[in-house]
Amino acid sequence: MSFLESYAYYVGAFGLILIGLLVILVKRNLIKIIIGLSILDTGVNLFLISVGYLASGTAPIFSREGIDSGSMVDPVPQALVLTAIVIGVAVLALALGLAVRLYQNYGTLDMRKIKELKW
Amino acid sequence: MRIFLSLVVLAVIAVGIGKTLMEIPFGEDTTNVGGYYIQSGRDDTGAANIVTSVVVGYRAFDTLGEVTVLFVAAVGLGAVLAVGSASGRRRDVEPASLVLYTGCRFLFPLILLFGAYIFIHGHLTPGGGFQGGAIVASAFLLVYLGCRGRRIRHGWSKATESLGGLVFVGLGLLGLTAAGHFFLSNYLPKGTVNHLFSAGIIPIIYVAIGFKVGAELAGVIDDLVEESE
Amino acid sequence: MIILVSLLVLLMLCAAIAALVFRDLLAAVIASCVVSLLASILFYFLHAPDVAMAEASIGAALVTAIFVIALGRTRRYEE
Amino acid sequence: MVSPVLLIAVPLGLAFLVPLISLVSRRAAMLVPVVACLFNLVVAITLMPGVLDQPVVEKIGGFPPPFCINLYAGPVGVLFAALIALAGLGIAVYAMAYIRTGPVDRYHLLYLLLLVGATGVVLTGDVFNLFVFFEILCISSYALVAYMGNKSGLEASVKYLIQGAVGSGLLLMGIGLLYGQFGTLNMADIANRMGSVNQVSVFVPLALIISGLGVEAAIFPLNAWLPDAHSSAPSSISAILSGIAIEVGLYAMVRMIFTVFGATSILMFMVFLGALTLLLGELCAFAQSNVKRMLAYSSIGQIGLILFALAMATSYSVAGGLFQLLSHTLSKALLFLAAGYMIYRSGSMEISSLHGMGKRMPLTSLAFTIGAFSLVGLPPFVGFPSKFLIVRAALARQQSIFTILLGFVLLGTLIEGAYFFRVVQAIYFKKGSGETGRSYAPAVALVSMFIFAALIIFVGIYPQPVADAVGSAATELLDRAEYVRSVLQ
Repeated sequence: MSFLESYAYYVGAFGLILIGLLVILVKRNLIKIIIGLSILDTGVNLFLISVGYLASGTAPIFSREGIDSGSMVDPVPQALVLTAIVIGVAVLALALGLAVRLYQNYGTLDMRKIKELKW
Repeated sequence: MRIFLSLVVLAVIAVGIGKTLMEIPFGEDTTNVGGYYIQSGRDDTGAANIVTSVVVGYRAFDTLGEVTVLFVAAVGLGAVLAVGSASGRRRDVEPASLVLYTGCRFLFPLILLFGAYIFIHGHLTPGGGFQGGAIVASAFLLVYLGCRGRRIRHGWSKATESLGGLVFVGLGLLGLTAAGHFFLSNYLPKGTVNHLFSAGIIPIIYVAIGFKVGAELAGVIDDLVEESE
Repeated sequence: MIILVSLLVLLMLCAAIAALVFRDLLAAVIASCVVSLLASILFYFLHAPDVAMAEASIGAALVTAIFVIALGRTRRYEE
Repeated sequence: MVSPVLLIAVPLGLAFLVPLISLVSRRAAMLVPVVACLFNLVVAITLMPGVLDQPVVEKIGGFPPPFCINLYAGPVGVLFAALIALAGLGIAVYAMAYIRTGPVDRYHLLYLLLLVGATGVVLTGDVFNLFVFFEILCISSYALVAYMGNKSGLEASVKYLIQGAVGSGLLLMGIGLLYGQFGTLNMADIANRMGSVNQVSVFVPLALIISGLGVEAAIFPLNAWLPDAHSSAPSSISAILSGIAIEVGLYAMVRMIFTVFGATSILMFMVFLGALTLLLGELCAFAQSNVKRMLAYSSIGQIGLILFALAMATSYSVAGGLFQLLSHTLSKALLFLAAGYMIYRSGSMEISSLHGMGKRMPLTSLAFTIGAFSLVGLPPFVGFPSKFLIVRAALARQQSIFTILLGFVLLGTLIEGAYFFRVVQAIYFKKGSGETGRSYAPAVALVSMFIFAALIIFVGIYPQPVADAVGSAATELLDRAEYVRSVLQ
């Protein structure tokens, strides 16, 4: 039973990763691409947390006495994801700032029309 | 054609990762490092929240880098939006309705208090500097909704950012001279687990991070709003 | 438990697909906010309360706010 | 005893100080990167003799590896740190005169953080920590590419950001898969356990990590962003991106392949990829009429050459590759810096607008010529001994496949010579159309160009000390067992 449950998490994580990549590859609108990046980030984070999951575990916090340390889930992926979320929001903020400036300069966010540079 | 190609690429990635995942045992306790952290995290760092002891204790260097990433993004956003932009003047906006205004004034201090609670208790309960900082920043978001003329004083937010970062690096460098001679080692007394004043330098660092992240995210919102109105 | 988790995952993927297909960018942004919120609930079920809090406060709230502010300065509809 | 962590912590502390300094005086902020680079250079040179004998493993937080993040200051790390500080110093001095418009304090702050990120990547001994420092490097370069706020800079920056962000997503996924299999993030610990798992199952994380890092290292076919970004950025930023950023990406990739994965099976593939990247980069550079785009494509070609040398994985070839990397950093930085003021003077990036520049800006033209000759590999400049080492290493393998590939590499060098001589000819032997009055770049910028030119000639004439250093660096990169032992002992 717990096997199926963990399977659901993986399906969710990879669904998000694939949908995010699809948005980035297919869409031409810059804001849409940035939304794709945010979905991709969420998927990667969900995947990382799923790696450390222990089906019958508890959260890694000694909030009261007598919690069995053997049943705690792995804290390392959680620390990594905390870092990854903050890095994700940093990239998104910068990307949106660039998008705003790009719109001021070109009057469009369609990447097909933004072609100042040749090869 | 483009969509077809993208789908092919995605299929390759999906199959590859799927095959590797079969190798990773799921839901079993196979971790090496994580197990050690759970066993001795409380004694090594004095924090009840093991995630905090990993984030600010064992892997504090990562966190220093993470704080820097946010700093880079805030500074970079400011640089991108500042250079050669059409006048940074704000258009006159319609003032918010009385209900919104009163509600924001009422909620603003409460949200600040909640954010501060979250980052002060980072070593005891879930949460910490980043979550608390984000909550503090959301209080400033509320200010933009409710009191549209108000601005953050840029000097203050910049100074907060700087001081937060300097406290972090300074505490780490003190570790090189204090007992142990290691960067970011926890040289302050660790106290009793589950007490507010415990875990040595961890709460100090988390409070510094909380202020820094709050000021930075509020600054990011401020930069974008200034441009966009 | 398994039914609840599957339901949440299904909802999350639907929201992600919605973010893919909506032509209205504001709607797409809200859909991606829903993805983040549901992911945050999943993090809670995965025994990661710290991450759940971070995802809810940063991923769902602040990112959406930044997106909406940026949309205010650019165009709302995908051409 | 000097600790290697100072190389990261002190510049970072100075960077956090910059907003406070700029509250007092905006111009004072531009001295901060210079001070930080001088400090780093001194620390790196002090560390150098020690680490040649015995690498320093700095445990951050004082926990034993693999439970802490450790810095690994071996010959490679310290050599790279010194190179970053040196190139960073020269370009920071140049930027004091070159960057005049916009929020100057933020420019210098971002520039310093870029150098901190690069130093962190080369020193760290932890996979996830590498990812974090890599992000510092990438995000500051996205912002700096768009610094001028013009159309082309913004467009290039957005393209770079999207590709870079997808790349770091893939990298993070690869790191997650590694953690899932080994339960640890320490490079030495992973390398130690690498033998205990099925080799097929580490292939996917390897592929993900290589493609993630390959975006920043500009390996074909992941380098679509590079010509745009390097040609649209301000010249001082092009210099640091070409001279430091892609090299650091390449270092991270090679460290992953050699030390962490010990993946000897894909080395042949990387050799081919390197030769292909080299040929394509040089051919595209040949077709350009825009000086900065030509230099950008030439960087792709050089990265291909370095990858070709490193992936042959003999101690000679790796030493040659590292030497070539060093010579590329110095030469390409000098080229971009000189090109910056020539473009400033002529107002256009077209090669045709540089006609007669030898009379109009004699010193800057001379600097450009020295850089170009060094990059092509003419004696007595630094490019000659490095290319010579690579050729000798490829012949020493005594396999026909390497000899054939070497033929392609030499063909690439010929093409490179052709387009650089075309520019030099345009500078000196073509009549300029417009004004002919003499002018000089500002003294500060000339000093920085002079430093690079002097280094190029000096190392070209006395290559021995550098050759010794890269020799022991090559030994460190190839000796996995020693790396594992010195971290985990």
